[in-house]
Amino acid sequence: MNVTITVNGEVRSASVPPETTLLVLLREHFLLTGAKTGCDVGDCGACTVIVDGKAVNACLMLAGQADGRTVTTIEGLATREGLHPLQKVFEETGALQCGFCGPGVIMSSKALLDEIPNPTTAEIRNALAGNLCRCTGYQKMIEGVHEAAEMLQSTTTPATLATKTPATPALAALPQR
Amino acid sequence: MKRRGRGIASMWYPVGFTVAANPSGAVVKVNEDGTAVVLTGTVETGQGALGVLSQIAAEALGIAPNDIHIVSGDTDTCPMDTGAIASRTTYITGNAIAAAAAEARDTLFEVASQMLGVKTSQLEAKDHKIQVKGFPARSAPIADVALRAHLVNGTPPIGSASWNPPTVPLDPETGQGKPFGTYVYATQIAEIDVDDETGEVEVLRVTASHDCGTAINPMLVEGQIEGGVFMGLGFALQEEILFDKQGRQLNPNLTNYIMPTTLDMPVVESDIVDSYDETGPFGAKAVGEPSLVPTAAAITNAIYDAVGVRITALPATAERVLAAIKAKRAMEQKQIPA
Amino acid sequence: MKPFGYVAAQDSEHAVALLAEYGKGAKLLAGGTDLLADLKLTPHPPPAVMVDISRCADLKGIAITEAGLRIGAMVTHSEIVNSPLIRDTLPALAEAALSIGAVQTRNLGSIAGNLVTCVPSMDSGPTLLALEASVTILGPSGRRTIGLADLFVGPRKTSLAFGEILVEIVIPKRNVGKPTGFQKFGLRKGQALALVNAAASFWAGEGLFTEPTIALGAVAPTVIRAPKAEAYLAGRPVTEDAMAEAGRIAATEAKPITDFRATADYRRDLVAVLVKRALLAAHGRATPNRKDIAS
Amino acid sequence: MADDVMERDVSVLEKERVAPVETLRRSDEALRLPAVAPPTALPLEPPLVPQVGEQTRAVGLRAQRPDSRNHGLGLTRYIDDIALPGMLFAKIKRAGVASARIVRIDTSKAEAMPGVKAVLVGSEIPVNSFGPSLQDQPLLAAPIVRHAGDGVAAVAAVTEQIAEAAIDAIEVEYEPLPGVYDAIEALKPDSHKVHGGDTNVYASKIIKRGDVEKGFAQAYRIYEGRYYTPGIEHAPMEPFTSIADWDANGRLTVYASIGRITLARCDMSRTLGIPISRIRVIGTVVGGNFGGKNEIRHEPVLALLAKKAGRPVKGRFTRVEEFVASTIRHAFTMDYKTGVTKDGRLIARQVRMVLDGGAYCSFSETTLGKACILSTGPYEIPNSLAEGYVVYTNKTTAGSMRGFGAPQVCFAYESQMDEIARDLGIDPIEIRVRNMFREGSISSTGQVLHSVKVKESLENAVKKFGWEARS
Repeated sequence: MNVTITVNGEVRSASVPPETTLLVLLREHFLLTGAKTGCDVGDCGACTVIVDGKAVNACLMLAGQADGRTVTTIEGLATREGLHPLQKVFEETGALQCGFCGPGVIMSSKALLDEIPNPTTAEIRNALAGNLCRCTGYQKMIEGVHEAAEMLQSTTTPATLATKTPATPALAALPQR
Repeated sequence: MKRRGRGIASMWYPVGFTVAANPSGAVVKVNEDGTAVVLTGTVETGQGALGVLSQIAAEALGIAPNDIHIVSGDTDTCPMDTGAIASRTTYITGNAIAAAAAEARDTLFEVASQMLGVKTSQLEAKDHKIQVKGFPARSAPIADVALRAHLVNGTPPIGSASWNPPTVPLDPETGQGKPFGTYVYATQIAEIDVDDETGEVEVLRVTASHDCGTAINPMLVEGQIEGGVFMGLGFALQEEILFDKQGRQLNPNLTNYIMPTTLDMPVVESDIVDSYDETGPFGAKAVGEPSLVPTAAAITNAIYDAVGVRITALPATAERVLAAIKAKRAMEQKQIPA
Repeated sequence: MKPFGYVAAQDSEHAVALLAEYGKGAKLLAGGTDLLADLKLTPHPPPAVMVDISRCADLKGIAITEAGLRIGAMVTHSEIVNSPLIRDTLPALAEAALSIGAVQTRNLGSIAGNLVTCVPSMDSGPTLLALEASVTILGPSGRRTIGLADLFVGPRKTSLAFGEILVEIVIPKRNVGKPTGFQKFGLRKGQALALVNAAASFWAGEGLFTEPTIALGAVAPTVIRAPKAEAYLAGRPVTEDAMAEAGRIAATEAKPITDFRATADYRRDLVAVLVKRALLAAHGRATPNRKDIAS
Repeated sequence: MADDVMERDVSVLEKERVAPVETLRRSDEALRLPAVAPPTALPLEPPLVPQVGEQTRAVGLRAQRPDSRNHGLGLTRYIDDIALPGMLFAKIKRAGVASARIVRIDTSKAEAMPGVKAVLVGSEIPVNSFGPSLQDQPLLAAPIVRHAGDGVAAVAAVTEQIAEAAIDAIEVEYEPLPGVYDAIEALKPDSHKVHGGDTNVYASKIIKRGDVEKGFAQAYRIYEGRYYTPGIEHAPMEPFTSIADWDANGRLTVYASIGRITLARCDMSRTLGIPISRIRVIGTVVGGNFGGKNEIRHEPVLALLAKKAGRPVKGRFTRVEEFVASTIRHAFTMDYKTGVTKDGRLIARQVRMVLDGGAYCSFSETTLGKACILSTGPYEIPNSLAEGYVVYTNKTTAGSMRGFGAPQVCFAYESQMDEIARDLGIDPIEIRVRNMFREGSISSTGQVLHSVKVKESLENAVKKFGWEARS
């Protein structure tokens, strides 16, 4: 079947078998190998990409389900002007070790910061609970998301802040399980 | 109701293989511009070894870590290395690289001694210069020295070395001997809450103080400690491969093999002990494996502190902790005279 | 994955038509979080064709209707978590949704997908059951509405006939705003499967348990109610002791199994604790005027 | 299964927008070219390149890792991100039974499948055994299966999907054998012997210092306890993956996410029966190791498949294989007996430990040795005796894992230390300080210790934590 997606700002098409997942489409057909195959069943989060603004497991979405949608992968985060603050902070603080989970962690963090520009630690932990990491103990990642949030806010003028989607009520407002 | 507890555990851990030879070789080539290439047979497995090894080479050559490029993990191009195992990279590969860098530096000293008119023994490599000890103003940029070595003197500064920690085999009857070059030490303290109705243990924070000799890169040492506590926490409370009666794994997937998520990890307070081991490169030892060793005992000791039950079989799942609490209550009720 | 075909349905009617067209070889694909993972792991042959209903606009939406609070079948767990309407009227539903998987799976997985897996440990089930939700089913012969309890037949088995799809979940108007608590216990805090989950709901007019309902997950072949515990509470003064006793009674109503995750005994212990805590959580939300607002 | 896939009636599928089963016919073996180039202009400014300037020290800097920028950009090339032209995909069929004899393997259906380029069974491997100390592990079981994760046959095909279908099409007939699934059971004389012979014990260790019996006789109190720790999976986020590629001169290049390339090369040379110098191993960036990627797993199998097919072959473990067909941490059963004086000094300790080694040796000997040596804890104990045994069982092979037995014995010795402190009414900090190694202390093996910092670590931790003594 033919699938057309907007990936990292470019419209791309591919003819793939229907059972092709978004992950395989990205990695094998578009050669965007940033998203990783860690478990292939939605447990590890190494394949996390952003589809229409939402972080999803690319291994659990069929390419056909992504047809017509907008996908952002780790390769689409940095611009010609430079690194995304998450990438900047993560590299400076050693937030990634082996780095295999990194693209997924960064994309989950990006989706969080798009939705909640100034998240609490609880919100960050909640947003990254679907990204397993065996190296770091998550600590420098969590600190890094805070730091990146500050960087993003300091570079955002109040006017552009106001045009952003209103922040959803903080998840932390719900009682802890 | 939640009950708070604290527990402590200390440990020791050796660096490198048990007696068996586990050498590392290294080649350091100083480029014409005073930067350097290091060849090592070890492989980056995520711990940041190549960064640490760059810093060791840079220190020995008096240049910056970013001036070093490492070529690694190729049996055709790299000298033999036993590999990323047994927390040996910083200590053993590091020693080999420091020695290889010193050899390359000696060539630079010979060239510089002609340029500066002093004996090689009076020279040191520092701040991207070869300079006279005690008279840093009398110096030559390392780039000039290197270029001269390559193109004028015809002595490209290349050093190679290998290192294997000295050991004494263990007596087969008694096990007496010197199995390792050196050891590292650590203490961790855990603070936890135990829910005495469900048995659930929540780790609130872990303080981890580790001796790793000189911390070549404290940021990476912290990373190892934080990751070690994570793995230790999984070992203490969650992780277990389960088998059925026919020897087949029951939970061979990340859905049912439970390891900590961000929501399960406490804050880790890292501390690096002031330490210097003269047998290691610039006083460094190791931190990779040891960081997970004491965590489980610190946590189970904290469980005892909180609810008075001793968990002797890991993992201390909520079910096991609750069972122990109930057994203790039953015992106490028996002991109360009617 | 093994080869299969794929076709996207435009709306629920189209989906029913496609199911009829492709017959037994067809399978509905909702969020895919369970189905695709299963397909990758199972040795069984895949369906011949996947009928993707995740894009059907008429299966979306959360709104108050004549009948009550309507949640479209394809509403994702994240949409429930973030719905101001649900957070305001039935925060326990949002808590239950938040306890499912992780952000990535909550963004994909749908409420109906969770219900029709019919696994006993589903986290959407207990709260909806405690709130006496009904489900609307669309099939070749039209629409029908059944109580949620009647959807659940057994582990991984629903009462949906072939060719039918679940289109919406409705919480009756009388229960919109009813104080409800949800509790879940898993082997870890993130990405946890429930060892036990429980929901409890009651009005606390005049300090008495009024219309109490209790539902339990992962302790029987399907999500179940705990009628004896409910009967014990009905009309009794709202006290913590009563909640604890209801928990103990509910534990006797549970029929848990022992598996590698936990023993039946431990699950029973958890039922007692979680029911009590769910009742406490509901009580925390009970305000005397709430019922008037809802009706 | 494969028949099912191949012969499925496709008429039902040939409807609008349904493009089914084409994969099996598709066989697009050509290398795909990139469709989307990353929009990042490289290198980024400011560059992460040599900067000449003042630099007083390199050691001690919180320096940025050289790989961190590529990590953050998703540009680090892990092995699964590498594809060679014409590369095939391999799958290994796992036994699924823990103890059996293979009576018959029929690979004919798999070989006949379109897209399948090579099939391999154990009998075709020149030297079908490997291991870092004992070479007791087959690459593909033949004819005895010793644990459920043992491979029994392998396939290389043009797609992963076809390879999967092909291993399903391989028929294996097993004769069930008795099995042993518990380390303590495995010690019994009448237990099933996993590797034949008269015992399942394949390594033992004694570390002995002083005279424990004398020590116990002098003790004020003696504490005894049994401690157990389970098997643990390394669970690196990157599954074990390798690529084998021959050149026309018969030189083999293996790309592998492996931490010990030199050992890997020796093992490959031995199993393939070719000189070490004809093999090049390129260790790719390892996506998490923790001891689980210290030795070969399937590389010679990939090499032989590649040789048969005349094309490079990649093999990537599924997450399930990562659990059942890699190694795990040894489960330990430890009996600790410790004699103490009235003021809490440890004067004698006897430790007996049994390690569940699983089906093959791997790094068991090293693990056992370290565990025995370290079993005293960081404490000076004049009389100590540690004896350890590692036994075969029909379970997943236990090998090296971060800590090599140290986490297991630390759990035991520090749990018991806590018990002793509480029983004697001594503060847990104080009892440790009284017994701890100091500069020049003698270890359990008689080694004189230098740069001993355990007391400092304890003091620092206590201070940082804010531990206050309770009365």
